[in-house]
Amino acid sequence: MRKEVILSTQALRAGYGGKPVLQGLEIEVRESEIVAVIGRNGVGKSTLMKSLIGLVPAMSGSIVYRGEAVELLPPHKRARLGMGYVPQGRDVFPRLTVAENIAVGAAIKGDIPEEGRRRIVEAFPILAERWSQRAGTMSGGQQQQLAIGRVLIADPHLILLDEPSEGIQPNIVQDIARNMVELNRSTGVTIILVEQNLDMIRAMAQRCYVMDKGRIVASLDRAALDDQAEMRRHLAV
Amino acid sequence: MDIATHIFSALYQFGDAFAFLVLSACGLAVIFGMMGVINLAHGEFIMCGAYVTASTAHVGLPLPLAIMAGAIVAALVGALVELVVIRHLYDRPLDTIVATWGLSLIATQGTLILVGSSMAGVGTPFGSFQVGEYSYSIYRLVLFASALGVLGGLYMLFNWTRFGVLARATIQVPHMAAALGVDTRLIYSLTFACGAGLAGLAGGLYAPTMTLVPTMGATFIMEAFVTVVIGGADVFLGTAPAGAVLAVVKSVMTSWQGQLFGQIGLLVAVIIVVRVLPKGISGFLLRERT
Amino acid sequence: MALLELRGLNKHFGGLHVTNSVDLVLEAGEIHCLIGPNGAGKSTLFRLILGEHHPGSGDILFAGENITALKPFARIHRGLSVKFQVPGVFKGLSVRQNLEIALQRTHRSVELAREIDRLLTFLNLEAEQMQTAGNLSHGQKQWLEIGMAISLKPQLLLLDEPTAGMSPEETHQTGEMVQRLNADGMTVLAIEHDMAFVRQVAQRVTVLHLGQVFAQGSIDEIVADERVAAIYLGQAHA
Amino acid sequence: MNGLPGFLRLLEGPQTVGRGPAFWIVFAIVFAMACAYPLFSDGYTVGNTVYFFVWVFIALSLCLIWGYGGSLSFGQTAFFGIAGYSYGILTLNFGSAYGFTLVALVLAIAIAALFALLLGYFMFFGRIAGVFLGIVTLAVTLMLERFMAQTAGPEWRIGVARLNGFNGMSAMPPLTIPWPGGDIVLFADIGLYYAVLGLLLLVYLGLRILMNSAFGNVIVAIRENPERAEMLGYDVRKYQLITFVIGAALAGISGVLYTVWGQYITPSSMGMTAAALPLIWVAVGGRSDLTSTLIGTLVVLAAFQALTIYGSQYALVFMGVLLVLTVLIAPNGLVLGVMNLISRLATRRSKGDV
Amino acid sequence: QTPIKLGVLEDQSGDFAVATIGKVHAIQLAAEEINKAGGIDGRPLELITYDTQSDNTRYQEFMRRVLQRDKVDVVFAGFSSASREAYRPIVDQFNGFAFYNNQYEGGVCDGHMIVTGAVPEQQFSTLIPYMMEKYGKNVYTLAADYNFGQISAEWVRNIVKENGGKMAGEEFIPLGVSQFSQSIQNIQKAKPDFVVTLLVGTAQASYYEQAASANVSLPMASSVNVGQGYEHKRFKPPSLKDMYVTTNYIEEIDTPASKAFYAKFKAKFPSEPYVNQEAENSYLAVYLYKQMVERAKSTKREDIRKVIAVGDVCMDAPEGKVCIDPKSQHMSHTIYLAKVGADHSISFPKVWEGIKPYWLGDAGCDLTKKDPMAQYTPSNPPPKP
Ligand SMILES: Nc1ncnc2c1ncn2[C@@H]1O[C@H](COP(=O)(O)OP(=O)(O)OP(=O)(O)O)[C@@H](O)[C@H]1O
Ligand SMILES: Nc1ncnc2c1ncn2[C@@H]1O[C@H](COP(=O)(O)OP(=O)(O)OP(=O)(O)O)[C@@H](O)[C@H]1O
Ligand SMILES: NC(N)=O
Ligand SMILES: [Mg+2]
Ligand SMILES: [Mg+2]
Repeated sequence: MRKEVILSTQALRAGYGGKPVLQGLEIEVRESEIVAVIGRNGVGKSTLMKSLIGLVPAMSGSIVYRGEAVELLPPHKRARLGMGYVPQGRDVFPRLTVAENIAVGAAIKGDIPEEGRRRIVEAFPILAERWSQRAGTMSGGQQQQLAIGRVLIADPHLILLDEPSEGIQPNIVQDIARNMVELNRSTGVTIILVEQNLDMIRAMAQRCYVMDKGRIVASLDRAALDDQAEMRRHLAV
Repeated sequence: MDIATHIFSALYQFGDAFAFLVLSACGLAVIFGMMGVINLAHGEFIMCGAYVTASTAHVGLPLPLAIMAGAIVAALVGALVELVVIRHLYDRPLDTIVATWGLSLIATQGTLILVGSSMAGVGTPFGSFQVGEYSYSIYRLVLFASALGVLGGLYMLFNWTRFGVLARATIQVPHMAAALGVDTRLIYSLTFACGAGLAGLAGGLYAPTMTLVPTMGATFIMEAFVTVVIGGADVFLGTAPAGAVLAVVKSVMTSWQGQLFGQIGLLVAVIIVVRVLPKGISGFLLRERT
Repeated sequence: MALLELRGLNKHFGGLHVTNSVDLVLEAGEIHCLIGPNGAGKSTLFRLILGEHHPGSGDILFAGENITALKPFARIHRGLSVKFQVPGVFKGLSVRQNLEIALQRTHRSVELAREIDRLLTFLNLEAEQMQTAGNLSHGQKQWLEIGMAISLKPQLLLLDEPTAGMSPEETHQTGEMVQRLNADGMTVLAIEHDMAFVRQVAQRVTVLHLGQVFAQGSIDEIVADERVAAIYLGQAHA
Repeated sequence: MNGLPGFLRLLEGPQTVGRGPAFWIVFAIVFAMACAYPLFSDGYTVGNTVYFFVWVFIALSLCLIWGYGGSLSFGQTAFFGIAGYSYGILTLNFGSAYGFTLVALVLAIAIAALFALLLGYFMFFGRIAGVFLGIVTLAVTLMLERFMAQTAGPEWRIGVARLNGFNGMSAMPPLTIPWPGGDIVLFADIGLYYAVLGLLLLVYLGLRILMNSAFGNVIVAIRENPERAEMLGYDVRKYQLITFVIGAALAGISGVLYTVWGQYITPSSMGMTAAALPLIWVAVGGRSDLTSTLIGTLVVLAAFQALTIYGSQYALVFMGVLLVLTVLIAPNGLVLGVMNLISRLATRRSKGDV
Repeated sequence: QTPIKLGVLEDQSGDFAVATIGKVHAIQLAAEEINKAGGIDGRPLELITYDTQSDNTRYQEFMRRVLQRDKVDVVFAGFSSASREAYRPIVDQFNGFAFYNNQYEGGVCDGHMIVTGAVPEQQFSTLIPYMMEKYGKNVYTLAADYNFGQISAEWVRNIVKENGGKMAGEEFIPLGVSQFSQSIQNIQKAKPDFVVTLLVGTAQASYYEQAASANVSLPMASSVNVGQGYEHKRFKPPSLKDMYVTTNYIEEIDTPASKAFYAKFKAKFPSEPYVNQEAENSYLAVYLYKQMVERAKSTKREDIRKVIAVGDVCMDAPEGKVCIDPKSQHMSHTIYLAKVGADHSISFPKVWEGIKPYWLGDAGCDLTKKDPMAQYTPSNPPPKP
C-alpha cells in the first residue's frame, strides 16, 4: 500500500538576493518515509531545507504539504502545521538555558509535555545533566543534540534534519540514527535528512535524492543506498 | 538632630534616586536589552505618557487611571512605531539609532506645534509628612514602590512566563525561533510596545511632579542610559542592582557636594563599572552563575 | 623533539572541571588526532593552546618556549594556526579578501595575488572568490577557514573538526591535503569525530574524556580499546 | 613594480566605492568645480560652505571607526571639543604671531589624539566592544560637557584663557599664515575655503589609501570577526587603538576648524545632540564608505540647513521624517545606495553595448 | 522705498521655545503696527526670521546668514546668554548691529550690541534688600550652573553681604536636571529665611512642584522665573506661593499702557499662553530702533551710536518710560516686584521707576569712548584706564 504524499515541491525556485539556488526543484515525500538528500558542498541542500520551512522564500513554484500549498506561509505557520527543522550549524539560543531552549521548541504546544521531556532526555542524557546550563557554553556536539531534542519536543509530523551527525561523537550518531528510526516506526513521523555521513544514511534512509546545482539529478532506492561505490560516485560528481 | 532622622533621610534620598533611575531606564532596558535597539526616542515615549496622563487628569480621570492611560497610550504608539519603522530594521540594529532619532525630532516638535509649548501641570497628590525636622513628599514613596513593582513585574514577565522565554529566544536567533513556530513579528511588537509602555508609565508617574513640555523626555535620557550600561545586557538581572548602585552614588554625592557632583558621580561610576565589569553587573552575575 | 608540550593544564568554568591536568606531548612533524566524546574538552584544549582561554594552572611549551602567558596573536607569530570548530570567516568580506587578510602579514604585495589565486584553486573556491563569505554554504565556509589557517604556513596547525559537513570524498581530499602539508614539514593536531579521516591521517591518537587523557596510541590500538568503544566509538567501529 | 604607482593603486580597492576612469573623471570635475566656485559666489555662501566642510572631517572619522572598524563611537564630539578648546587656550595665551596658530592647530589635534590614546587604551584593552563602546564613549562625552559647562567661574582659567562654562570660549584668533608681505589671515571666507578644501582633499585621498592598504584590510577584518583576526596573528587591540586615535585626530581637525571658523567653542558642541549628529550624517550617507560619508554629510547638512531656513517650525519634523524614510528606503545609506545603483546600471549598460 | 531689514533669530523650537516664541510674536506685532503707520522714515520694515532651535550652532550659522547674505540692517537675537556669546563674535567681525532683548547676568560692553533686557543691578539691588527686610537675612541661592546663574549668584551674594545678611547656602544645578529631592532637603537643613531661585530651562522649573509637595513653604525670590517661563500659570497652585520676582514687565501689570499692549497682543495672537518680560523687551526694541533710525536719518550703526551718545534716547514702553544708557548701551527700566499668591494670582507690592543699568558704566565701560567688545563681571571688571 502506497502511503499518501505528505510533501511535494513543483518547479521550486528559491535563493538569495534574487539569484535562485534551487532551479526548478521537484521532490515528493510520502507519509512516514525517511528520505535522504545528498550532494556536494554548495549544491543547495540547506537552501532546500530552508525553503521548505520558509526561511528562504520561494521565488516561483509551489510547496504542497499535506494537501495545502504552503509556499507563501511564514515559517512559524509551517511549524504549527507540524514541520520541524533542525538547521545545519545548530542555531541554539545561546543565552537561554537548555530547558528554555526546549521550551521554545515546545512553543506551539504550550508547556513542555512531561512525556516528551522524558523521551528526549532518554535519547540525549547530557541534556538532563545540563538542564540549566546556558546553551551557548555547551560543546558543539552537545548543542547539536539540543537542537534535535528541541524539535522533537513538539511532536512534529515532518522533520527536516540538516546534517544532524555533524560534530557528534560516533556512538551518539548511531544512537541518533537508531532513535530516529524508532520514532519513525512508532509514530510514523516523516523525515527528510540531509547528510554526508553514509553510515547514517544507510542506518536511516529508505531512499535518497541526489542534488546537483539546485536540481534533483537522481533518485536512489534502498538497494542503491547499500552500494558503497554507487553512493561515493554520486557524492563525488 | 537624632540619628534616626539622618538614617531615614538617607534612605528616602536613596529611594528617590533609585525610583528615578529605574523608572527612567526600564523601558529603554527592555527595548535595548531584548531587541538590541538603541531607542533614542525613549524620552519621547516618556513625554507621551506624561502628556496623556496630564490631559486625561485634566478632564477628570482619577490620577491612577490617568497614569495607566498614559502607559497604555504610549504602548499603543510603541506598537505602531514598531509596525511602521522598527520592524524593518531588526537585521541592522545600529540604523535604529538614526530612525529613532528621527522619530524623536518628529515627536518633540510635532507636540510643540500641535499641543503648544507647554501644558498645565496636575499637581502632586498626597501631601507631605514629617520625620524629625524634615518634611517629605508622600508621593515620592509611591514612586519608589512603583519602581519596585515594575522591576518585580518585569522579572516575572520575562523569566517566568512563556512570553519571556519566546521573546528572548526571538531576539537571539530570530529565524530559528520562527522555524520553531514562534510568531516573531508579534513578539517583536509586544516587546517594543512593552518597552514603550514602561516609558509611558514613567512619564505618567512623574507627570505630577514635573514641568510638562515637549522636550521633557531629555531629562530622563542620561539616567536611563547610564543605568542600562551599568546593568549590562541582561536587563532583568541588571537594572535593579544598577539602579541601586547608582542611587547610592547619586544620593551620597549630591548630599555631599550638590547636584553637579551627583551627576558627575553617575558618569564616573559608569567608567569604573565598565572598566571593572565590561559586561555590566548582569554580565558579572551571569558569569558567576555558570 | 617535542614541538608542543602541555603540562598539567587545568581549566574550570564555575564548578565544571573542563580540562583536568592534561599532559600531552606533540612531536615535531607528526599528525596527531584528538578524539573523545562531545564535551570532553577538546575544543577547550585548543583555546588554551591558543591563549583564548587561560588555564587555571599548568604550562604550555611551544618549541621549547613557555608561551602560557603570551597573547593569542603572539602565539600565532611563533608558528601556530587554527581552524575553529565553528568557521569564523569574515562574513561581510569577499572570499578573496578573506584570503588576502590571512596572507598579507607574511607576503609582499607582489606575490600576494599569485598566492591567493593558488589557494583559491587549491580550495576549489575560484568561482566564489568574489562572493561574500557569509553567503557561502556551510562546507564552503569550512574550506575557506582551512585555507586561511594553512595560508599562515604554521609550524603547528590546529584543526577543530575540519571535515564536519563534508562528503566522504571531500573528507578524503582533506586528509590528503593534511598529509601533503605534513610532508612539507607541518605538524598537525586535529580534532575529529570522523573515524575514516582519523584512520587516514593519524600517526598517533589521543582520546580525551571528561577533561583527562583517557587513552593514547595508534589508531588501531585505540579502535581495539574496549573502553574507548564504550565511551565513544560504539559498536560499528569496535 | 615601483613605489609610487603601487601607492596610488591603493586609491582604489574593495574597501572604497568608486573605481575606474569614470569615477576619477567625475571626481576631477567635481574638484575643479569646487575650486572655481568661490569666484562665482558671495562671501556668505563661501563661508557657509566652509562651515559644511568643517564637519566632514568628524564624519570621516566616524566612518573610519564605526563604518570600517565596527566600533560605535559617540565620542568623536569629545575629541572635537578637546581640540577646539585646546586651540582656544593655546592661541588666547600665545597669540597668532609667527604662524603660531598653525602650531596651535597641530598641537590641539595632538592633544585630542593623546586623549583618545588614553581613553582607547582603557577601553580596548578592557575588551569593551560594540554597542557598549558606544554607550561608554557617550558617557565620557556627556561628562566632558557637564564638566566644561560648570567652568563659568573666574577660577576656571588656563593662563589668560577663561573656560567660561556653558557660554563657551570666544575671540580666539583665526588661522594665520605668516607671509613676508604681511600675515595672511584666514577668515571664514575664500582664504579659509581653499585651506580647508585642500586639507579635505588630502584627508580624503589619504584615507582611501589607508583603507585599501593592508592596514585597512585588518580594520575591516576586525569588524567582521575580531577573534579570527587575532588568530591570523594581528594584535587586534593595537589596531583598534590606532584606528581610534586616527579617528580622534580627524575629529580634532573638525574641532579646530570649527573653533577657527566661528572663533567660538562651547560645551554644547559635546552634548547629546552634537554627539548624535555625526552618527546621523554617516549613517544617512552610507557608513561603510568614505565617499558616501563625505557626500552624505554635505547633503544632510545642506538639507537640514535649508529645512531650518525655509521650514520654519516644521523644520525639525521634516528632518525627522527624512531620517526615518532614508533608513527605511536606503538600508546602506542614501549615497551609497545611489552609487551602487549607478555602478550597477553602468555595468549593465556596458555589458549591453558589447 | 527700500525696506529696512530686521533679522530675527529666536528659538521657536527646542527647550527655550516656551519663553521665546512670544518674542517673535512681539516683534511681528510691532513691525505690523509700524508698517501700518507708514514705516520707519517712510521705509517699510521687513522681518527676516529664522528658528534657532535652542541650538547655539544655529545662532552662528544664521547670524552669518542675516549679516552676509540677507544684509539686514539690524538683528534681534538670542535668549540664553550662551546663544548671545555664540553669535557676538560674528556680529563684531562683520560689523553688524544686534539687539539682545533679554534679561541677563549683565556685563556686555560691546558697541555692536544694544541690550533692552534687565540686568542684575536692576533686578537684585531692588529685590534682595526688600526680601531681607521682609523675611530675614539668611539667604539660600539655588541657581542654574552656568554663567548666568553663577554671575547672578555672585550679585546676590554681594548684595546680601552689603546689607548685613549671610548666605545660608548656595547650590548650583546643572542645566537639564529635573529632580530636586536632595536639594530640597539641603534647603530644609540650612533653614534660610528665603530662597533665591535662579533656575533656567524647563527641566529646572520642576523644583517648585517638588518643593511644594514636600511642604517647603519658604518665600522665594527670583529674577528669571515667572517673568520668563510663567511657572505660575503652568504649575498647579500653590506651588509658587510667596514667590517674589523683579521684572520690567509681565502681562498682569495693571497700568493703561500695559493693558493696551496686552490687548493688542492677544488680538493678534489669541492663543499666546503668556506675554512675558522678553516679549515686551522685544516689542519696545523695535520702536526704539525706529526712533533711533529716524533721528539718525540712517541705519548705519555709527550714525545711530552718535544719537545714543547724546543720552536722550527714551520712549514710553508698555512698562513705562525707558532710556538707553550711552556708556553701556543698556536700558533703564521700571522694575515691578511681582508677588505670587496662594492661588497663583499676581500682586505688585512695590514698583521702582527708572532704575538705571549703572554697574557697567561705574565699573569703567564707556562705549562712547572705547569699544572693548567684551563681557565683564563683578569679579572680572573692565581694566581701569
Ligand atoms: N545567505 C546566502 N546568501 C547568498 N548565497 C547563499 C546564501 N547561503 C548560501 N548561499 C549560496 O547558495 C549555494 C547553496 O548553498 P547551501 O547552503 O544550500 O549548500 P549546501 O548544499 O547545503 O552545502 P553544504 O554541504 O556545504 O552545507 C551556495 O553556492 C552558497 O554560496
Ligand atoms: N564558557 C563556558 N562556560 C561553561 N561551560 C563551558 C564553557 N565552555 C565550554 N564549557 C563546557 O566545557 C565542556 C567542554 O567543551 P568543549 O567545547 O571543549 O568540548 P569538545 O570536546 O570540543 O566537544 P565537541 O566534540 O562536542 O565539540 C562542555 O561540557 C561545555 O559545556
Ligand atoms: N540670559 C539668560 N537667562 O541666560
Ligand atoms: Mg548545507
Ligand atoms: Mg569541540
